[in-house]
Amino acid sequence: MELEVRDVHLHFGGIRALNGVSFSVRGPELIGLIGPNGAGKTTLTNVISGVYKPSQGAVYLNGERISGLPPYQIARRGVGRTFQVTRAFRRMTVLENMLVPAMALHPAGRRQEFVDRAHEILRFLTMDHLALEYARSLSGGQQKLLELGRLLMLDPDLIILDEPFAGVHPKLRETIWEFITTVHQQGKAFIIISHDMETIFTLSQRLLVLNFGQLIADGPPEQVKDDPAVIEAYLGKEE
Amino acid sequence: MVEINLSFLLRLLADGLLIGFIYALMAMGLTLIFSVLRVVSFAHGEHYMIGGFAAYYLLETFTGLHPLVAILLAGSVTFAIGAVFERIFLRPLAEEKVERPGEYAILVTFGLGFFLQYLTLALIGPHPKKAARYFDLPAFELGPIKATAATLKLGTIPLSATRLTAAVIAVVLMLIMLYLIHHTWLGRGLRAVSQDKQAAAVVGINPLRMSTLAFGMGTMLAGMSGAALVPAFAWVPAVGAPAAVKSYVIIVLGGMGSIPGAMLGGLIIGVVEALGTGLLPDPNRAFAYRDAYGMLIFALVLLLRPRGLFGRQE
Amino acid sequence: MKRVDWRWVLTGGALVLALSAPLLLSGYPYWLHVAIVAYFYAILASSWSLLAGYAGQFSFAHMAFMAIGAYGSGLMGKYWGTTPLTGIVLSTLLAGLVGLVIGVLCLRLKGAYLALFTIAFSEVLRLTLNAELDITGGPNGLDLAPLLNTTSRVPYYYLMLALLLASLGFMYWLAGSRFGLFFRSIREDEEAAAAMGVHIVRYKVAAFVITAMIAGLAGGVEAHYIGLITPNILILGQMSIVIAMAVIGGIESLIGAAIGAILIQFSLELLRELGNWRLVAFGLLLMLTLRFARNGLIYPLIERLVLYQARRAVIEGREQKAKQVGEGA
Amino acid sequence: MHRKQLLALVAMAVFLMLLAACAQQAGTPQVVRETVVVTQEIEKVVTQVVEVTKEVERVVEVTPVAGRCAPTDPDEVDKILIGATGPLSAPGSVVGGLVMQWSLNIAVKHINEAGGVLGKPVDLIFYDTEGLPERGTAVAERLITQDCVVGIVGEYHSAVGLTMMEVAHKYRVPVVFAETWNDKITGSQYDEIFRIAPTSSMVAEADANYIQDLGAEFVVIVAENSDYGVPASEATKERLAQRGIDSEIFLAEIGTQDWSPIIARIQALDRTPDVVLTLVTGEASYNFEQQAAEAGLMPTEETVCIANQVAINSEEFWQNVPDGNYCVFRKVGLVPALANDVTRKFEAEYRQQFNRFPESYALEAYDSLLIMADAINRAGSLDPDAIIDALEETDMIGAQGRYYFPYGRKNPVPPDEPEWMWHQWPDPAVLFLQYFEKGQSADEAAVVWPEKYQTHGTFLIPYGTTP
Repeated sequence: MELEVRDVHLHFGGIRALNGVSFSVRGPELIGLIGPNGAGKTTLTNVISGVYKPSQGAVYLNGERISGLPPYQIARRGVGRTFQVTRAFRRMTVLENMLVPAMALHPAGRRQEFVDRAHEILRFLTMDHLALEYARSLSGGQQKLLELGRLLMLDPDLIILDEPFAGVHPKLRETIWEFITTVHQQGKAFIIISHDMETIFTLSQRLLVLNFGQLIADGPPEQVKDDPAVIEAYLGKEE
Repeated sequence: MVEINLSFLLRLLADGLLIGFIYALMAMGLTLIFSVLRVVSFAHGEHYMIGGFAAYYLLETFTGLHPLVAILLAGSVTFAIGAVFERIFLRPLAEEKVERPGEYAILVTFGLGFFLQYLTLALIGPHPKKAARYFDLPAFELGPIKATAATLKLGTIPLSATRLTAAVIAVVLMLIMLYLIHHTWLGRGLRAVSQDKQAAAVVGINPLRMSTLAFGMGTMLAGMSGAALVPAFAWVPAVGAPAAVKSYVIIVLGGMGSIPGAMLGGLIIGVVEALGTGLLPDPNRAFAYRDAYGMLIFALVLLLRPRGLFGRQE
Repeated sequence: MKRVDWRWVLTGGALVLALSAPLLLSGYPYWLHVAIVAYFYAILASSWSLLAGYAGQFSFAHMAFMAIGAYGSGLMGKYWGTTPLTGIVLSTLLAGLVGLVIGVLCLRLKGAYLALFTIAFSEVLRLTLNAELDITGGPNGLDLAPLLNTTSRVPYYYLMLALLLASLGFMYWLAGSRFGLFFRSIREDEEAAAAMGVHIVRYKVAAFVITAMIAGLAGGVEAHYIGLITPNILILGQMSIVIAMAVIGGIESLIGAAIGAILIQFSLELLRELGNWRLVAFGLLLMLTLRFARNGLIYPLIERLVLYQARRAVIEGREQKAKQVGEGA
Repeated sequence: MHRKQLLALVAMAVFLMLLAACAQQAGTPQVVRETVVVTQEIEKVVTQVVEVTKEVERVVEVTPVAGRCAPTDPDEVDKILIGATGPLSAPGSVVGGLVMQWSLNIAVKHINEAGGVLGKPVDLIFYDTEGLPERGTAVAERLITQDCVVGIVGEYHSAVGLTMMEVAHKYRVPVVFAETWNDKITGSQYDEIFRIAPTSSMVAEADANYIQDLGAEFVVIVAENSDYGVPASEATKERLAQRGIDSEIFLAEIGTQDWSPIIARIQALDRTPDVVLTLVTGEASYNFEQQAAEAGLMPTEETVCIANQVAINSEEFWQNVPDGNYCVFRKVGLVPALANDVTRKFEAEYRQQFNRFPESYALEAYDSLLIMADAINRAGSLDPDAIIDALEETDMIGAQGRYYFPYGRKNPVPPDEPEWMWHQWPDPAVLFLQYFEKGQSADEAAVVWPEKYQTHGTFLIPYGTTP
């Protein structure tokens, strides 16, 4: 898996949300994406997953240009994502939620195989007993897990998680942490957006820092931690 | 053959503008509701219809009642209907207790319209009613300007007194509304809720009360448009539907939730309809498709610029 | 002990009742007619509930697709001399084609915008049918040749019942397939569905095309049965009746909407003496249903009667699984 | 598994049903005929064994469709059931239907006060047809096969009448239409169909004659785009052309509110019309007339206003068209000078109950039931053939004058008469009246046409003058 973001700009009217962002992901890296509020993190996610088309620049996946493709095509090519606010299909059962990506990905596949696989993943997420419940009756944390489960059914090479730890019970945080590390060990790349500095610095192998739509740092956590540009972005310039 | 000359064009324009002011007033109510509740009321035409009947029956029952008072009272009647309906049926929406708020709002207001129309029909029957002219024009002649009780004639352009009155009432009401919205505590509350419900609640505005008020005021404006027009058109329970459809066209054109948009949109639709009907070569087709001109604009706006002329980016 | 499976008993009972209705109603051709019209509305209400309840597309153009089916077939018969059967087949395809166009145009429209756009489409179609009277007969309506060479109602009854069952069967199959799954995921969250790899454009448009074809087919058959179609069928009031049927029956249940339509059609006929008051009551019922019974009035009954055992099985299965999990830990 | 079985079951049922539908189709006519004979036989065996052979013969000869359930023997019933229809909800003309329903109820009261029909009270079943042709089919079917009525009266809309008459013909049930003008209704020459309203052609002829007598050269016809307005405007235009009078038609949708663009177009024509003829009904006609008056199109010194016949309801007219003074309007049915005792009795009752002027269709609806009752009385039976025979021999005084049907089964329509003269009352009078003082009632309005009934000795009271 190789993702390359090449000089991406995005303007909304007069606002420059992204301003020449370039980086690449090679192989199963575990990347943290941080930056102050309004830095463009979610926007960047939306560009990679195809929700927005960059005004300039492009995104390549395994050498193929994917920017400009509709989101579902990008998803099928192996980029999975979650949303900042949980977006489970609320009035569908947990199992049905899980079947959506699988059936979208394999039009000719057999339903029973997907059901078996879904149960397997649900067991892994310790929520197999909820398979026939409606998603809306799950707790917020369970819905978050469900979203991760859906991602596994899609079986992407690159997983982008938008704030996976925000507002989550400590016990659930552990489960999510475990999920990320386990799945990462199975050979998937991650880009994780988080405000939780401590977690993200411990978890990720590489950090990307965005500020005002520009990438101001890219490197291992310990190096980024001491980067003056990053400190300035977070603490503000001292006059 | 119709000769297209300047005076014919001016006449179409005048007709269109006159009716456009009334369209605008009605659409203003709809857009006010939308801006605060994020709901398009599909019962708007029925409030308009009820406003007209209320004014008619008030004037019938209390002889000597001033027409302007009747309009205000008719507005209060529809305000009450709107507020009660909002309280019972839309409150769960404001409290975010409804699963799919958009669809629920469409269907429940649609049901209200259906209910009100047939209720009126069952109660007062189908016979057309019409209030007497609110104000007779003083008869005078001044060069090319000539007035009789029913008509003001500017050269070759006749303006009906009832419509002129309705247009003036519409303009005055719109100005009052603009003042209310921009210069009073109430207006600030409404605007705050329309922009950010949570933020408004934090600064001590009760968004639920504002929703009720906004819906009531929206239906009140519809009712007052009806009351202003009941001397101009024969009034029957089905009178609301075409008027409502025009309001929908106008708010989409002007941008949902935008008050200046509704005002300008009303005038544009009035003029487009008048010009379309006046200028298309085959008179019968021109007239038969009259409601379609607005619809065409509407479809184009929805497809090309969904937020309308003044709408906010959603 | 083997329990009686109420699902089979009820389905079987309803089928036997429906099949034997012409015998039971043999002295009452009028009620047979009401039944035919009720089935027609049942097809419309259930296909609308597929579009609105399943796929989340609150379109007000359903009667317009129906009218395209009816007028299409009538006009082809009038100008090209097609037989009613050919006409119905072709106009069903035509309705699907128009559904495709409307579906594509409506891709970006949601909620009230979609409702307003489809109202506008339906109104423009009505105005056109009214205005082009040299072609369509205008408000006088368009005469259509009878579909079946018979003076009896019975064949039409079976035809419409067959159509209802076939379309319900087809829609249930569809709802149980990937189509249903994707329709619902789009209804719930379009963006999330796209992120899960669902081709939302294709399935949204498919929802329009499929339901438009079902409505068009029903319209064609109904129009050839009545022998006349007028643009008045397109007034908003008619569409609101279909919507009310679906809502009262249960907007997210195909069978609920169909049964709702049949019951409402019969009760509107039974209460005809009440004149407009019955519509007043009907409007009130619609509002109260929406407010206090979001799943409609019929569907919860079906659920209680028919799905009781299914749910029972689910609960038992769940308890067992919970036990296993407990033992595992 | 269950799902698949269910689907298979449904598929099988569908297949069987389609098969049944096709099989039924092939064998239908014979089946129906047999059914009729059998049911009739059973009925008759129970009551009157002797009648059987005769009854069966008749059935085979005429072969009406099974389902008609009205008894033919008046001794079997304790009341005489008669069906009636009219529009009571939109898109129908609700006013028309309501007025007809009121009038029919008065007719029932009067008939029963006078001893009923064949010594039994009359009972009326009135259904709403909504102005929808398909409703006409359904409602006629319900009256005939469900409620077992012996005859049907009333109806307002021609489009509905056209579908109802097919059902009545199918089941052989006599109908007296009160207010449907379409030529084709009696033009069908069905045994069962009678009409006391004028035909469109008769009305168009009268309009053209009056306009000719006014000396007009150019006429604007404003018509509603409906089963009434379109054929009426075309028929009038054709007849005006025969008389060398130019005319132009403007069509508008039923219920139009704002007429200003069409009025602007009429006023922008290169000729000023001598007459504007309004072939628009209901509130839309009032809207047009008032707006035309405000815009100075009509009535003026140059242009005669011919308002729609609904203007006869003077109270409603003056409320809705306050500036419509000097408008002429057509009145169909009764010449005021010829009002008789029946008219006066009905009118008194109607005014007392509803505080309204009885429109022509009120009188027509009232009379349609009187005629039906009279025919059943004379037939002495509820047998449709006997009733039809009796209807053909009608000669009675109703609220609108003397009724008779010159042409029918015994006396076919001669080739030089139009075919719609079949079972058609030939004498519905078409008058033109004119308001000449604001607030005038229809009784006070001047009769201006035809010449022999003129009250003020003129075809038109000139605009702005007092006679």
